Amino acid sequence: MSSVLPLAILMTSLGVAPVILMMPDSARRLRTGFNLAAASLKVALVAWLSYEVAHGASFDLRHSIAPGLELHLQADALSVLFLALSSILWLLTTIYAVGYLEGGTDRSRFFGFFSLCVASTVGIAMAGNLFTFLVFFELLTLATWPLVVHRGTSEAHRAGRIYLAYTLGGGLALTLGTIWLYALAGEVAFEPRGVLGELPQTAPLALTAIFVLLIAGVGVKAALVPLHGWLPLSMVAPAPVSALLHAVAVVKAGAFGIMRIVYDVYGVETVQAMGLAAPLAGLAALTILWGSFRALTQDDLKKRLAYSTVSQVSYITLGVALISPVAAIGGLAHLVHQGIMKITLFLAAGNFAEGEGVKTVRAMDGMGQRMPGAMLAFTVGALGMIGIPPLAGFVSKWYLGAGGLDAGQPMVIALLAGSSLLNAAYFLPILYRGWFCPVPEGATPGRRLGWMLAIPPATTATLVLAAGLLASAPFSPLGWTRFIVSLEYL
Amino acid sequence: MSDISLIVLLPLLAAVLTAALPPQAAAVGALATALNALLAANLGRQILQGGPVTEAIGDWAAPLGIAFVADGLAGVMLAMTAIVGLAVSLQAAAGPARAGFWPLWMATLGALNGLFLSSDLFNIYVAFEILGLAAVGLTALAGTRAALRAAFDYLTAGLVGSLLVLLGIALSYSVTGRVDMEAVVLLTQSDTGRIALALIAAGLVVKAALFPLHFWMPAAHSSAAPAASALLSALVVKGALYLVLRLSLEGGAGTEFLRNTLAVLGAGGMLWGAWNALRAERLKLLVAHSTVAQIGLIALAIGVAGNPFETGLWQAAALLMLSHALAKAAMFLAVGRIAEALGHDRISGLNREELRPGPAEFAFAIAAISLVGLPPTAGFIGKWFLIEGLIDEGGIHWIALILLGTALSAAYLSRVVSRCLRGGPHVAATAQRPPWRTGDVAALGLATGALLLGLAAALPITLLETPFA
Amino acid sequence: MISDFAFLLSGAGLIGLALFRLATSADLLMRVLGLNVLAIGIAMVLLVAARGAAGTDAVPQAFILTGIVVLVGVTAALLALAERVAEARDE
Amino acid sequence: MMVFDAVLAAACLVAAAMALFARDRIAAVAAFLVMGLLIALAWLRLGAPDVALAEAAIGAGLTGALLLRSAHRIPAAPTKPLPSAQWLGAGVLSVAVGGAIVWTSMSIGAAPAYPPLVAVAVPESGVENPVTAVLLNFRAWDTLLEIAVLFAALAVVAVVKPVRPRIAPLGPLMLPFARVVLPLTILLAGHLLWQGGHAPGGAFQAGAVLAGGAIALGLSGAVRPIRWGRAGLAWLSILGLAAFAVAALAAELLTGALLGYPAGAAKAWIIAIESALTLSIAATLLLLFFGPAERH
Repeated sequence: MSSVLPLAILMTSLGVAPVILMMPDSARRLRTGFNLAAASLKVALVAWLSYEVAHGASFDLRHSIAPGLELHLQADALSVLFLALSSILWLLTTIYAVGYLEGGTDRSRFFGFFSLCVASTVGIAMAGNLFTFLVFFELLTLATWPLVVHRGTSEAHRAGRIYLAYTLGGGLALTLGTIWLYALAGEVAFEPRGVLGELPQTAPLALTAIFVLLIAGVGVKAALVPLHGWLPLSMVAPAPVSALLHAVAVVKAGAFGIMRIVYDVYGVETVQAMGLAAPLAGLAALTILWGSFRALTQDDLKKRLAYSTVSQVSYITLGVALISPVAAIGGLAHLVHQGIMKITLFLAAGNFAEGEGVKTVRAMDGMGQRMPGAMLAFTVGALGMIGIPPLAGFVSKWYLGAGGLDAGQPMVIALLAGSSLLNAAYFLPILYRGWFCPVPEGATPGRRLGWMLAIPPATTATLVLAAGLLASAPFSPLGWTRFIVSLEYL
Repeated sequence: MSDISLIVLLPLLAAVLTAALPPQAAAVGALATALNALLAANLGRQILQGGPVTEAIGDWAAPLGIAFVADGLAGVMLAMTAIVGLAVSLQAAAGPARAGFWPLWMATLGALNGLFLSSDLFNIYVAFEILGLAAVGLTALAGTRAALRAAFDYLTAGLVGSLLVLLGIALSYSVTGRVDMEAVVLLTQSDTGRIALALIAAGLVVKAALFPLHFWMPAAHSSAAPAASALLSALVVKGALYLVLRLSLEGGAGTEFLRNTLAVLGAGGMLWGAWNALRAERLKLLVAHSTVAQIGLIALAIGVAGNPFETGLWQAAALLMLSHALAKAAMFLAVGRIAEALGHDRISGLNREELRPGPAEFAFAIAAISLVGLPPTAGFIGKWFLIEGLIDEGGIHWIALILLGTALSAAYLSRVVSRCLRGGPHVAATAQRPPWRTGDVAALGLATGALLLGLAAALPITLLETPFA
Repeated sequence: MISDFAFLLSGAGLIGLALFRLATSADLLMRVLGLNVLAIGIAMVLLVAARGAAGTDAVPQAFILTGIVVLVGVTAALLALAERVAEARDE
Repeated sequence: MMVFDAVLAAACLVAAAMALFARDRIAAVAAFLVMGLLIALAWLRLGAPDVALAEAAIGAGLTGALLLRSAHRIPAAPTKPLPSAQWLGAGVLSVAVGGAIVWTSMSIGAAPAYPPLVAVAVPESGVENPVTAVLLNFRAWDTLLEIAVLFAALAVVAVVKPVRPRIAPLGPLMLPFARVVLPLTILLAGHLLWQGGHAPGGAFQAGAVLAGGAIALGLSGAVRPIRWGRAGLAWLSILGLAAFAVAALAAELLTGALLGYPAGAAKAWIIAIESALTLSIAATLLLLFFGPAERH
């Protein structure tokens, strides 16, 4: 059983992708049924896996592909966190995407690559060593590209080119760093508190260079400034892509990579001792502020959300880089919290565009009357982002702030306060226009959206609320991250 | 009858049969390719189990006689030829019949098998002449003016190359008194011997289309018919590259001077080929220039291998050869199908409105992943071991060049793939996918093989690690 | 010995002449001629090397015989191609 | 004799230079033919009568005929003035390679490994002529591949489909000559083939003589080999490779070694293979000259 479950979780999307790709576009019912069945099965399997992991079971799947190179899938607490996030959101987004792409072209291709993306994310989550992580990380790059250019416009192709240049460039850095580390240390398995042994003493310079390469590699996907340029451009993709991939899969894969590198390859003590933590934290702080500033001036709704992503994802990096257990809890919890909040925002924004044709902040007037359900979900997400209690975002920010104090960095409080102010500054006007401005004259009533578009944002909004309210429950994201951190910091 | 005897003679007999019975040529050829694959697999199994297999022809011991040696490297090369051969035969057997294809392809197969197994330099020279002639015939098969001209230049260049090899062999005889593989290590021990070795290497550089002596190649590979291009690009140039690797292994540390040159030429080829591929306007030409770049990478890998007895870098080179063969053959077959469906192969016209992307485009994209060397392909594993070895040796500048080459290959291949991802407003609502053809199956099968080979890289690597005879 | 040396010089000279012609002529027929002269020069060098006290070594002689037959085959193919190239140019 | 050798060596060079640098193509081909004969003479002087015979029959004779056939069909390339750097580069390259060859060949190398081995092995080979023993026994695999080269060349020519040579009847004066030539060439070829076992000669020379005679007759218009037997020739041309390959495998069935002839029967095997090769080589060379297939 210990090797079958990870494989099953992987194959419920990796094995599904080629089948969907081969289906004719016209086989809508078959494709949708198959896709949703696989996604639901995956959620169930992940739930089972979480239960087992919480009770101390370990999972291992190894395949040697060359001497010294092993594909290794495993499931530790950190994996489960990311697995649960991506499998649940995959199910929801697939439902949404089926409704969203109704009548569009190339849907088999779309859903095939969509599954492939989730397969990569799942692989990243379960990667047991750096090599396996790299394999799925690169697969994610390739699988997302067709989705970015899905609309086929020249703008989409331009965004696709830039996306590919950034991510493949980052991939090269990550590859080089990985090979270098393998050359120095042999196989680099992910183990709590790092696997480098005596190397930090014997080869500090090389390890520093490798750290820079690895972080640069994953930093592209995590949209760390100055490697974030692809993210706002990629917003030309259809809404479900923006939602799942650019709020969850891709950027989270980057953030997750930073966690793995800091926690399970180098170990927090080594990162601290080598003086690498402070620059990383500084970079995260810079990204948080820069993203928020840029978000302020965006009129395009999705672009504003994209810059907000740039900013928010770095909360995770900050939590990791502060080298304090409390901050780590905040960062890890934010991995989940930011995911559910941002996907809520994107799905709602997608509904505004689909239902009323509204794509800019300026056109949001009266949205509370025009689409109350979507507006409500959007509001929950936005308030969560700002950090209003008792929503999910508040919990992460609280722990991050406390962690800053714990790490002896009171500046973090100032940073969080500043960032929250900026968050408020770019979200509140949208909420104000939506709820308090009248519906503009001559606005034609939009089309009614089906349940497939309405249910997913409602669900995720509920999750945002629940993650905040029930934060102290053992299976809440917060509870789970405490469990993880107890393993990383002893 | 031993597997070795059969694997060298079966294709030659099939060549005779296909020439004698044109109506049955496709059936005979396909059968021979299938048998060849079985023999190659069985030989590989024997090598894995019992180490290298040798056979003295006519029971005459070398150097007077000629010995066949099937070691791990030869086994991998035979398997590579067999796999690519299967796919190409499948495509050719199902495609429009071209008189003359089968005898030429069978002769190519026989020459390659003989070349990989032979341990005698003069014998290898003769095998090269069969290979060179058959390859030229495959080029000329297209029958167009460009193809004929390219075939003439190809034959001229190939003959210059093989005559340089022959000259080197003559001098090798003059210096060491013999021409079997044992002579190679003796050659590395004197200045005069090194001249002989350098002449052989120079000839092979021409035959392998290594920069800057690749001038004849893009025209030949891009003007031939798809099945022929696949054979030329995937297998024929590998014959010369294989011998370069073999000489470097046999010569050991003494071939340092050649390897250094090889690495520099390889790096040059990698960049020059990539640059031309970036600017190519026709798909076939892009793929042909990409071959120049990939050959450069392989030559670089052979060149930086240091003393082959001390490092495993040469295995990376062999792995890259294997991966390139599968991926490039897949790519040429796919390009053939794309051009057939669209009626042209202009890159700018790939996103045409009347047709939606089909399986051939998909095969191209998968093959591109292998060629760029992204995980989990065999190309990636090859590059991994190459870079890991270079880190150990401190060859940072080579790593930088390899990464640059990788980035460039991603750039020129994504030019095509992005147009294959056409959709949305560029495609008419009524546009149809081109129907499946056997050629698509062959291309897709090879491309998938190249992709999955990375997951099974342990097999070729174990084979390569079999000690030499 | 002196005879051998003369023939060696002759062989090397044939190779040099042929290479020079190949590098400077674009004429298809001249290229074919040049390649043939090059091969003959190589054979001459090999034959001189095969000379020994007990006569001429038989193995290199066999090599040259093989080489001559190979060369006539390649020459025939080259000329056939050259004729067709010329024909295609006329069309 | 030394002076003669030196003059001969120099004459080869002069003829080669004339062939390579002549303005007129026919003159160039003629010079090439002369060079071939001089080379054959030189190789006789170097103690290699087998090779000399082959060079005279194939290198000078057949190649010369092929070149004559093509000389008019391949138009001269317009002579563009080349940059002087190219002349200089070509000169430097030629001198460097030539010098390297002389230097390498002059240095004392290891003694050839083959003569003692050949001396021991010839009595077991079934033939007395060591060159034939090497070609058809010790290194018969080289020879088999060489036949495959001819096969491949023919396959290329079949793909390319050049124009058929024009046949110019030579008139009544030549007819008696032609009537003599055919039986004579067959006789000579048979003699060469048989002689190859113990003295210079063998399948290649014999095949070339046969082909040469047939080409001469064909061009004179006396016989029209193309009319009466292209199909037969085609079968004959692939017979050699087929027979050789089958024999190689059959020998392995009998003795366990590829191309290992059964003890005592080596001579019979070699003669049988050689006979097949002679006919096949003659047919192949003939088809290479006349073109293997009609153009459509």
